[in-house]
Amino acid sequence: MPEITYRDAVQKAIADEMRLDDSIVFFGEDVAKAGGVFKVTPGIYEEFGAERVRDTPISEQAIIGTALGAAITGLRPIAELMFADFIPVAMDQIVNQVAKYRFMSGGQFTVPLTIRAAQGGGGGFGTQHSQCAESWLMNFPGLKVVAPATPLDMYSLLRAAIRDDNPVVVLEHKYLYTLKGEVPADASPGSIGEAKVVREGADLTVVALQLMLHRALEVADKLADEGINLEVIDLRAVAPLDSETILRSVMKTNRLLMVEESPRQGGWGASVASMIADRGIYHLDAPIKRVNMENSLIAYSPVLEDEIIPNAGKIEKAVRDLLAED
Amino acid sequence: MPEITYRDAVQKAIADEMRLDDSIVFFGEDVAKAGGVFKVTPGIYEEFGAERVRDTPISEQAIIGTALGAAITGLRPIAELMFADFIPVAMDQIVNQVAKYRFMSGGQFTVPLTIRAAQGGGGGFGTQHSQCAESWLMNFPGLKVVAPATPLDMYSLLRAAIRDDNPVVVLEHKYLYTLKGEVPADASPGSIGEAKVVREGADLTVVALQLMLHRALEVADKLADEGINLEVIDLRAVAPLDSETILRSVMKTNRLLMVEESPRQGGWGASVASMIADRGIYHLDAPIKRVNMENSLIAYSPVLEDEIIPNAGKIEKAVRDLLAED
Amino acid sequence: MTTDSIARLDRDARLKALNTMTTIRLAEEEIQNLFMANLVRGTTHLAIGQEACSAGVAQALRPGDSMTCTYRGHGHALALGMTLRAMMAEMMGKASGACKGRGGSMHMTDQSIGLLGANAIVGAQLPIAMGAALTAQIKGSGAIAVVFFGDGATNIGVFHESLNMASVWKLPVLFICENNLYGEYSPVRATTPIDDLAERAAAYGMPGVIVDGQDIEAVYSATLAAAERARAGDGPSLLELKTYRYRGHSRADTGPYRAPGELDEWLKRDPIDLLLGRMIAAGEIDQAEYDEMRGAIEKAVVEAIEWAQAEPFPELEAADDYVYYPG
Amino acid sequence: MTTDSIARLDRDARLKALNTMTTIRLAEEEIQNLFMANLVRGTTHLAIGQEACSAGVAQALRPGDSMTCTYRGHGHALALGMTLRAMMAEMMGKASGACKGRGGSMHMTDQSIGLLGANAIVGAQLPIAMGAALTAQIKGSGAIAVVFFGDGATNIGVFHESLNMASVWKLPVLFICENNLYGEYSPVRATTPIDDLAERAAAYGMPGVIVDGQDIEAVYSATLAAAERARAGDGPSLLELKTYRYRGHSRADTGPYRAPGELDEWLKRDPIDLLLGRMIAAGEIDQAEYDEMRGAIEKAVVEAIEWAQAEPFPELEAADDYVYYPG
Ligand SMILES: Cc1ncc(C[n+]2csc(CCOP(=O)(O)OP(=O)(O)O)c2C)c(N)n1
Ligand SMILES: Cc1ncc(C[n+]2csc(CCOP(=O)(O)OP(=O)(O)O)c2C)c(N)n1
Ligand SMILES: [Mg+2]
Ligand SMILES: [Mg+2]
Repeated sequence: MPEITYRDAVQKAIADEMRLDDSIVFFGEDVAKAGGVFKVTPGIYEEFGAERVRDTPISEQAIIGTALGAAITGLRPIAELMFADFIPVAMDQIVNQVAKYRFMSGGQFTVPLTIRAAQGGGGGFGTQHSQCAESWLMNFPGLKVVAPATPLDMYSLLRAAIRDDNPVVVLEHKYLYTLKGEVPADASPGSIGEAKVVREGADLTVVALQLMLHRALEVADKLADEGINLEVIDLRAVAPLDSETILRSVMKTNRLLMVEESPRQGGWGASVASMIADRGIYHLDAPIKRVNMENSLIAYSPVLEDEIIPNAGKIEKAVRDLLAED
Repeated sequence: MPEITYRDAVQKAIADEMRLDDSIVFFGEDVAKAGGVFKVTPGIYEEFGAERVRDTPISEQAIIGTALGAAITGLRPIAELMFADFIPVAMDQIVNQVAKYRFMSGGQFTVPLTIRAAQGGGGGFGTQHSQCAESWLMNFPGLKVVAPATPLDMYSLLRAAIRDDNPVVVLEHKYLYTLKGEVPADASPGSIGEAKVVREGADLTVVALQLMLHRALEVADKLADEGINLEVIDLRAVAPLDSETILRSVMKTNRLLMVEESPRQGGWGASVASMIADRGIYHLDAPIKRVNMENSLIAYSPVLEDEIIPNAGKIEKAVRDLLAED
Repeated sequence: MTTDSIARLDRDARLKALNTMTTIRLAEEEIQNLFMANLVRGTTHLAIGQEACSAGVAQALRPGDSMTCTYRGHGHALALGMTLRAMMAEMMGKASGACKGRGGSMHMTDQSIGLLGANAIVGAQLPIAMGAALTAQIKGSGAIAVVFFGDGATNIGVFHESLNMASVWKLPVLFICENNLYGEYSPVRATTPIDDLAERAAAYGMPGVIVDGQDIEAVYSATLAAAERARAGDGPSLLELKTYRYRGHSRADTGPYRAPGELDEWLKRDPIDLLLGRMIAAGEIDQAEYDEMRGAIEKAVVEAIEWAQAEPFPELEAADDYVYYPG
Repeated sequence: MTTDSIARLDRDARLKALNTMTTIRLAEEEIQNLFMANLVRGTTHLAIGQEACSAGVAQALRPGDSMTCTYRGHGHALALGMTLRAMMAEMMGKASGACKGRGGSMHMTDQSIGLLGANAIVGAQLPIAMGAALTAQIKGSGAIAVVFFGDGATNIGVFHESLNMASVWKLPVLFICENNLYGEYSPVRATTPIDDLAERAAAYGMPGVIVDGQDIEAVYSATLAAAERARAGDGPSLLELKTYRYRGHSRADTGPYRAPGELDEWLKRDPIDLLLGRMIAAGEIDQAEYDEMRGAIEKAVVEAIEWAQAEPFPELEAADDYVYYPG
């Protein structure tokens, strides 16, 4: 089975879908001729041409609005916003227009629109180029929000997003672009809104996504040597939120920890915690804990950045604390 | 003691502070000559003049950015964004600039900036003029977010916001503007980030704010006749979030219900639930419940709007369900 | 644009124009009554006085073209062909409304006639129209998109991004500014440092055309010319229609900010009177015939309102329908 | 602006200009080395080739004036007077950096010299400078604010809102566009449908001035004239400085999108060479004297880097300092 990078999985998903469906168009800043600032989309412009693949001016609102208008009139656009930090620049278009368009029209339109952006800290990009967006974007019904952690999920969920008749924001974690993994040649589009148990275990459920998922798995590996068995769930999407998979796991492990690359206030882990505190409370043997950025912002300085974004050490400590509860 | 409306409380807070501090300036669309589209700020322009009180073009980004630049150079601006639904139009300025400015500069600047906006549904304004903003705004450390429910709180918290050396978003609920209440002539600025137990009771804690607070109180009144005693907490601010007051109450009542004029996913109630599921779980005798808009959007049709926004009937049912748990 | 270059309409087309403008006028007067009587919750924004703008542009369009507009959109919807019933039912939040009651006065939308939506966020509808134009361009359909917005909207960021990107991509879209001299309660000169908003077109390398927005034939001609240009692949234009709204900004506004005498001046150039006078002078219609037309329209408006009043509200169980496409 | 209207600087001022430009050039070369050697994490954006812009504008300012700029802001910071040590320590995320390590290469900020911040969101710094201008206007301080941005930034919404509102309010602010022909990898002509960005000033009723951005005396003169206008209460101006960046957009970009020969053409009009040549011709300096100046600067740069390398990182316990003002 071929191993490809998470970066190439994005490229392949777009190219594969564009080959199958002429109505797909792709645009954003420097995505065409230059192949993207993260070099994620090389070859797309060359293969599909200047009509369907376009560079835009630096105009995030026009990019999203135009994509929306195209989506409701017969095209299936993929719009790139480069860094997820630029989502706020187009926020009205995303949350007041894209998310609400089908609803406001009483179902006259579908909005088959994919919005891509790269997110995440850890690279010394500073406060305005490092944040994750899923926690705030989940506040807007009408949007689906996907955050894949592996090349295979990136490939299959991006394909699913492109095919979805709802607007889907696909968040790519910058520091996973070089991650390699198997993507079978016949991998089919995934199902948006399904979390996945990526490691089974009986002692405690850890829910995470993207970079934090990999850090959680690292901790799970380490603790397994001591006979501590973590069940690790890759949330994969925050909207829709897959309550059932998490609930089922908590019913088994009776302990829940979230690991988030987000501030504590409003983070997606709060919504998961709230759901379990409602539907799963009688299954809990311990408090629901969350490891996150507290209410800090991401600093430029490498030592501060590494301190602010949850690392394996902090995750391990939280796990041990939680297992010590009774 | 004089009774004034919630609307007049806003006006009075601004005027009283502007009289005390020459560095306060106030601007926004139609706030000066016309006294605001909600007629909240009449007389301010007349009293303080065209230098300090200004109408702006329809340019939300420029409004907030200019206010930020003024705040870091010695003024103390109050910027109005009219409907909270327009906050996303200026979202980059609010979340990437205003919220981060002090941090990015390593503390060189303080940002004594107040952003006002009117929010809330129930008036037939449709999907793009009815939403509440506190749940998404709490995702951005650096901001304080206040949502007062009474004339007195509006007065004292708005004064506190204006005096605060941090950026504070003050959300005014449109359907409380005509609410009357006592505001003593010597009412002093409030303390941002303190929730308030507005009704004591032993059976169940209800946390709410703004319009939902009043609906919760209505239910509390009704149930009191049956000997059911709700403890009702007015959250008042979502950032900072006052964990201690809620925790103390839950330790007494052992039951927690949130009433939110927000979608379920990401709503502020999730952050409160998460906090209690962490720090207060051993005090709970029942699941943590939330009454909210589920994951719906606000429709124009009056019957749908009234169905989507939590009403007394739904709150009462949730209370009874929760009290039936054991 | 000089008067000479205005293409005069033939009698049938003029009758159609007159009918459309009168329909808009009478429908909006009734709508205002509904709101003032609190028979409808919420707010409404009337374009009474501006009828030549929506009617003139719509008359220059072809089937397959599309349109976005603002919360002040009843006229645009009716001009494009929305039925009075679909509109009135929507206004009342009924299940049989154009948007099944989800939209309301500010969000008139009708896919079947190419009305892609009225928007309540100033400026947000501009790039949405561009998307329709992009679809037309890519599919080579020959269709165009038009987008209406006000003078106040020319100061918001998305206006700028839209005109620039539309020009770079040579999209077949017409940017139609109805300069009615006020954005809410602010006169355009207090918020905008130039006299003619059409001047802004130069910043985007596109034609900017000043048009008499009270003369439906002027609006029609200018639109037709710009549409031809767009259909030929030569890109977008900005049209500034000089016009005036007789009523307040929204439901409750009485217009205290108006310059004294200003309204009266504009009333002298009422778009309906202007066309009617021209037609009477040309012997194309007489007053009695017009009164008859008007009477029939008034009847249709009242009938639509009564019908809508009797229609059912949406089912409560359907409250979250259309948030997501279920497929 | 014609060559005649360029105010020539006297020898001292020219020496200062030469020193500033050389400092920027050498500091940025060392910064690039640090990043390429992975001694510093993250990315950096160099303005090598554009030194006359930042240095020329800064030299025309007065104490009390303020400035905002972009992620490509080392030159602006140094020109305004940030010390090499404060900058290098910030670049390395050290506690003694200008922003105590919170900002980094893209966020050079120094309140003490009026540098209100470099911004990593395209266009966001425009209204922030306007706020400083508003403060000056209200306090009657006579100060102005300047804001730098690139050609690409003239297509983003906030650019438009800013120029319009600044003009309406007659704010003492100078909008300074460094047109270096590219926004990232996109040539300006691919994203902007007009030739001279200064033309956009007309849409806001303000002067738009085209300036030779390689000639520091031209930049200085144009800035001074616009500043005088602003200080007199006559409002903002837009200056378009025609310039070029020799290096890639950011750390890793090698510039494959450049037109062939383009870089060579621009190298012939290097801003440092241009001024140096003029001074040598005027007998104001000789090559040996300049080499000495350059040597001293190089030494200071290296010293600052070494000093910064030895400085401590911020304390971990202070990770959330400065999120809120604690008072
Ligand atoms: C982004 C945004 N800001 C503010 C408003 C409030 N608002 C509604 S209409 C309006 C005035 C618009 O004026 P103009 O563009 O001239 O259109 P007109 O109403 O005159 O047709 C304003 C400020 C809004 N709806 N959206
Ligand atoms: C809102 C926003 N969109 C996109 C980017 C990514 N980006 C960073 S620099 C840049 C190009 C800016 O070009 P220009 O304004 O010409 O400035 P230059 O880099 O040439 O100095 C882009 C697109 C950003 N930082 N912010
Ligand atoms: Mg107007
Ligand atoms: Mg550039």
